[in-house]
Amino acid sequence: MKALLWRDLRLAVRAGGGFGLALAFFLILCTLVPFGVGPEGGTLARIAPGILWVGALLSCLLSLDRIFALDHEDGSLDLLATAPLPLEGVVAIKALAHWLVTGLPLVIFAPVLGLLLHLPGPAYPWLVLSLALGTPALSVLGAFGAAVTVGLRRGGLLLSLLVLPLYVPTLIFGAEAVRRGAIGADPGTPLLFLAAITLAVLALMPFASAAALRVNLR
Amino acid sequence: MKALLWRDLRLAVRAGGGFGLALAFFLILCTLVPFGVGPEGGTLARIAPGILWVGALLSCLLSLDRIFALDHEDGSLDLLATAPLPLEGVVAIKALAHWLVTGLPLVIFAPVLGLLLHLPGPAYPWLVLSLALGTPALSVLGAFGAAVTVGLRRGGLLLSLLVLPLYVPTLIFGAEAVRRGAIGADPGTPLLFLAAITLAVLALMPFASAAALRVNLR
Amino acid sequence: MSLLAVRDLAVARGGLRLVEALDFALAPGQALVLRGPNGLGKTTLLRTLAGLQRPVAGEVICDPDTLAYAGHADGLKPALSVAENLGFWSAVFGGAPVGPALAAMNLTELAARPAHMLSAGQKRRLGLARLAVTGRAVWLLDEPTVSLDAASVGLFAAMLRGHLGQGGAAVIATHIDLGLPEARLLDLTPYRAMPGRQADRPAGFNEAFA
Amino acid sequence: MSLLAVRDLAVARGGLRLVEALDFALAPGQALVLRGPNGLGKTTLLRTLAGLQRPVAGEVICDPDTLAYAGHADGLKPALSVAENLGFWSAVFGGAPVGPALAAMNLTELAARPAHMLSAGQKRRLGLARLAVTGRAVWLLDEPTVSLDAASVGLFAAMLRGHLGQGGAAVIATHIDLGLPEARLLDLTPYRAMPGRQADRPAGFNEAFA
Amino acid sequence: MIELGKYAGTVLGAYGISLLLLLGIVGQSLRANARARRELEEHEGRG
Amino acid sequence: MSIWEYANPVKFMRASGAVLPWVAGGAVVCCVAGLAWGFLTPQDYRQGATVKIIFLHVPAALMAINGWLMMLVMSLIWLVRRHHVSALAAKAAAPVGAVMTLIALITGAIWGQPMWGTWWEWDPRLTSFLILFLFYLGYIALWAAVEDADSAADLTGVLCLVGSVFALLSRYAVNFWNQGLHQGASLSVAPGERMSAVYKYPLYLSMLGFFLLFLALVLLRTRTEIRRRRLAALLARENRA
Ligand code: HEM
Ligand SMILES: Nc1ncnc2c1ncn2[C@@H]1O[C@H](COP(=O)(O)OP(=O)(O)OP(=O)(O)O)[C@@H](O)[C@H]1O
Ligand SMILES: Nc1ncnc2c1ncn2[C@@H]1O[C@H](COP(=O)(O)OP(=O)(O)OP(=O)(O)O)[C@@H](O)[C@H]1O
Ligand SMILES: [Mg+2]
Ligand SMILES: [Mg+2]
Repeated sequence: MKALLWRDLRLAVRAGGGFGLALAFFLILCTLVPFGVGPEGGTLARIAPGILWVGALLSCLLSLDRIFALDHEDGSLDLLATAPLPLEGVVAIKALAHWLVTGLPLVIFAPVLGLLLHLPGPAYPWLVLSLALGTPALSVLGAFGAAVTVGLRRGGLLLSLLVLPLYVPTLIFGAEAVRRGAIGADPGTPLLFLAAITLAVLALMPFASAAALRVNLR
Repeated sequence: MKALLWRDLRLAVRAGGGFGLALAFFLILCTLVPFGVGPEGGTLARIAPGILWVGALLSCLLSLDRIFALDHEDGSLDLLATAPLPLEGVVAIKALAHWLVTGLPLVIFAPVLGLLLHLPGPAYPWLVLSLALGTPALSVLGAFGAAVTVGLRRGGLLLSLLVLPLYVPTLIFGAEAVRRGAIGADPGTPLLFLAAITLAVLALMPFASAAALRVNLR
Repeated sequence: MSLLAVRDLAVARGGLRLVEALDFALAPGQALVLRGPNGLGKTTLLRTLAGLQRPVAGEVICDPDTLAYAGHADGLKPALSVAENLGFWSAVFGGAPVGPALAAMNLTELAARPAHMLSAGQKRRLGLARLAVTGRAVWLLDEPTVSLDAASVGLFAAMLRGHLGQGGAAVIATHIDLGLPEARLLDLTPYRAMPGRQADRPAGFNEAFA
Repeated sequence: MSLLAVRDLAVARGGLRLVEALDFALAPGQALVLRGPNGLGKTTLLRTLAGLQRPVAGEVICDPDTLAYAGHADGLKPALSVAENLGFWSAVFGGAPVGPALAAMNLTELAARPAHMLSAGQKRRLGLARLAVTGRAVWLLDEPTVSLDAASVGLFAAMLRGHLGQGGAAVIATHIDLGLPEARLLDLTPYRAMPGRQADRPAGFNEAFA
Repeated sequence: MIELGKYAGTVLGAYGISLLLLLGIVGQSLRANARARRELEEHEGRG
Repeated sequence: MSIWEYANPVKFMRASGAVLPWVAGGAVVCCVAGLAWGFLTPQDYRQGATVKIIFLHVPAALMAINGWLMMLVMSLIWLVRRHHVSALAAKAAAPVGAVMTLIALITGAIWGQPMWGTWWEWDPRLTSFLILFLFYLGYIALWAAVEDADSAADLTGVLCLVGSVFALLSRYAVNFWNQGLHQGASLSVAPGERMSAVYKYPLYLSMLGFFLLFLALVLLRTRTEIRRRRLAALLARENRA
């Protein structure tokens, strides 16, 4: 298991710097939005929590298909499935690696992008906290989508279609927490829901993902 | 050339209905933004032009890596490069197929999504017109990015990084045209710029893309 | 005691049976070479033995923790070096040292080279070296000598012979001669499934509706 | 007149020359079989001949519109049927009929099956059938018989012989015997590049800085 | 004629689009079924 | 001699063939009667003629939800009992459910224009319907994308299970996010603001009509799927032989 985590992280760092790319996408997205929406600070500040969360979600989404696709293509997945690791463990480890490579950097650098979008001051701690609580769920749900679509050519867009609806509750509670933080209200309730969703997802989804993987390996 | 166009369209239709997927992604994106930003109609109407354009751009982006990646993996690209077609023609045809599959449906259905985002009434014709003028440029520029990153594993995110900056001018003029349309101002100038960019890109980019492809095939 | 036994096995692909009524047992030290024309179902049979898909009928009697499968694809990461690739599989399978495996397939000199810089045959050699670090007793090999030159085929035969000598076993699907006269040959052609014969439980949609 | 000639050719991969000082010419009706251990540079040489990469030194004399290349990958679309796959390449190369090509590789019965449902050997046969619809005179083949059973190797040899008989030519990299006694053998081992020898123009960064 | 008042367009539009959609799915289902049946019968008649 | 003679698909074809004309006939009668009756109801004093939309909107909304429930049940039967017809029934129900969802959305949108002064409002009920529509789309797309029928049935089954949980979850999340304008359940048995009988009985009738229509369409489409599968199976077997 540790070997798998190490390998995945090493691959992410080595093969074209997967580490920075999700972050870079996030950055670009947050710079594109003002181009599209127009530069008025008031509007931007109002929509900043939402844009930051949608951005985090999209940059997570873009790297999802790599979770299993590469391993499927080069045959590693067949070999892992016959290795002495439970497939559920493999799925969980790969989701963890995905989170470490995409989710964690987002959590760390989101405040900087909040500045770009004029996010109001009181919202920053809640932005970080909500992302920290929510992004693991994004990775785990994404791993499920990736497991379902592995082996399908042009899985990329199908994957988004399958996964994005699953992201809705996380997005709502996450963005709501930041929004409440921004206007000084109490973000406790949405954060609590967010944490509950993440925990449930972490506990249950690896089994669904492993089942889907088994079907696709057959 | 016609055979290539036909094959690409057929593959798009057959392999999991690529036809509808970009559209579905666009739809999902436009529903996610309110979840993030909050449901107030006024805010939404203000940012609708920008969101619609950014959404079109992203759903175009997500299918880019398929332009050449699949053909590269299965060796078709090697064979096409030695076939009696100029590589520039291959690139142009593939960009055209991409536009037909992703850009065109977006142009047609954008007004419906405008409704969801409370886009003001006078903006609709300009939305359609600006997308019709702008999305071909997105496909052609995207084909360039895809040509540069073909053969790189985890090219997906790198591709976004390369292509999104190239999309900025198109995005700015496109969104500006719609924004002006929405407030009843004259969207002529941005539309003119948009058309000029698209024409220039259509004329020149296939050569750059073909050059990049040649390097990657080596 | 046999390491791997198969009783009245039938395997299917795309919902249709390919090979049926297979019976064989493999004792330590034995190798079984599967033969048969293209598309008969050799790959499918090996994947079923490896537990990647379920048999349609009959059973595979063996401990899944004694199996090592090597298919058409080698499971190599282009960005990792030869030694890193092998080291990963060794760690997954319990930490056998990689040095002897590299030496056995004549890869020691290439140890530091990233896998994407290998030629077709070098990749294959690396894929085969992986078997040696799994420490598994039963090797399931699908056309292992594709792209190998004569010298490498010899290396592989030597490695296989060593494995058999230590009480291992192997099932090998191949079209060419491996230079292993002691291996048992099993031509699958007589076991090709008859479309007429019906089973109690359909193998999939195709059988349920035909 | 020769269809393909090579003068003092040197080819490089990853910035290092692999094979150099090659000289040969291929007249209509001739086949050249390239031999050499794994990693020597056969694939690289074939890709250079096909025009996919440039030679480091020397030249390849031939009309690029007479070449057809078939590499390790077959260029098949999994979602298209066998006939559609072949029909596409036929349309690209000028519209030769696909029927005879299918028949030549014994694929007529599989014509309607999607390519993703083919076994390894069936895919390869389809990849080889593509050569027949290109209408090109010089075939550059990289290990064409991988995964083929004995009968299919025979089919391929027959097709190749027909092609040579019509004034075609072929360069084939392979490790196994094709059953083509009339083909000329060229062992590349003596042409392996010497690391010491310097050229006027470096092959790439690696040579420029070594 | 029934009185729809100023909402005639709204009501008729709603009914129109809905019926169109319903007829669409019904027609598509019938056509697909007829086609599947025809192809199957053709095939079974042949073999 | 084939399994076709005695196994489930045959029984299903026979039974559904016998039932289908009656269900379809009932569906046509009830739909036409319910909608016509509804169309002829008097105007509401507040909503004017727009009340007439309710006879489309509510039945469609109900069937949209019930359609997904049916898919869920069918998927469970497939996953647990490997009953091939139920997997195909789930597949057959999805497009019908999606169309029902679309009708509910469109009639709602048209209704919203006079009532709320906007085509679309991010009201929780509306929003969760939109999400349901997305789930339908994903499900249909997955069936279309996977070529091997057995894998497709398994994968869509798993997706349906997971999707159901998340559709429910989204419903609550959306409620939390925005308190909306939409009507509560006025048909419920709760006393107080009950719908007057003028509207109630035609509504019941068209609800029955939509239910029968849904049933007839699902039966018909399941029969289509069975025929398609049989043809594919016969072709595959010939190819192999
Ligand atoms: C796109 C927009 C809309 C959607 C998706 C939608 C969705 C729904 C759903 C799902 C139901 C069934 C609820 C249930 O039975 O529990 C329903 C019922 C209803 N809707 Fe809508 N609705 C929309 C717009 C509207 C509008 C604009 C109005 C009118 C102002 C409206 C009025 C009603 C009424 C009166 C009911 C019946 C409530 C009941 O008796 O249960 N809806 N709608
Ligand atoms: N991308 C690359 N960068 C650097 N070196 C490479 C790269 N790809 C291959 N090589 C090296 O180039 C050499 C020649 O490779 P090539 O594929 O031409 O060999 P080959 O003769 O076809 O061998 P085989 O019989 O195994 O297919 C090998 O030693 C290989 O390690
Ligand atoms: N996804 C699939 N769906 C349906 N049929 C398939 C699928 N994949 C392969 N087949 C068919 O199953 C049969 C067995 O394939 P398999 O790969 O097991 O053959 P094989 O004996 O390994 O052949 P080869 O020697 O060519 O590798 C072939 O006839 C093939 O056409
Ligand atoms: Mg095989
Ligand atoms: Mg080679």
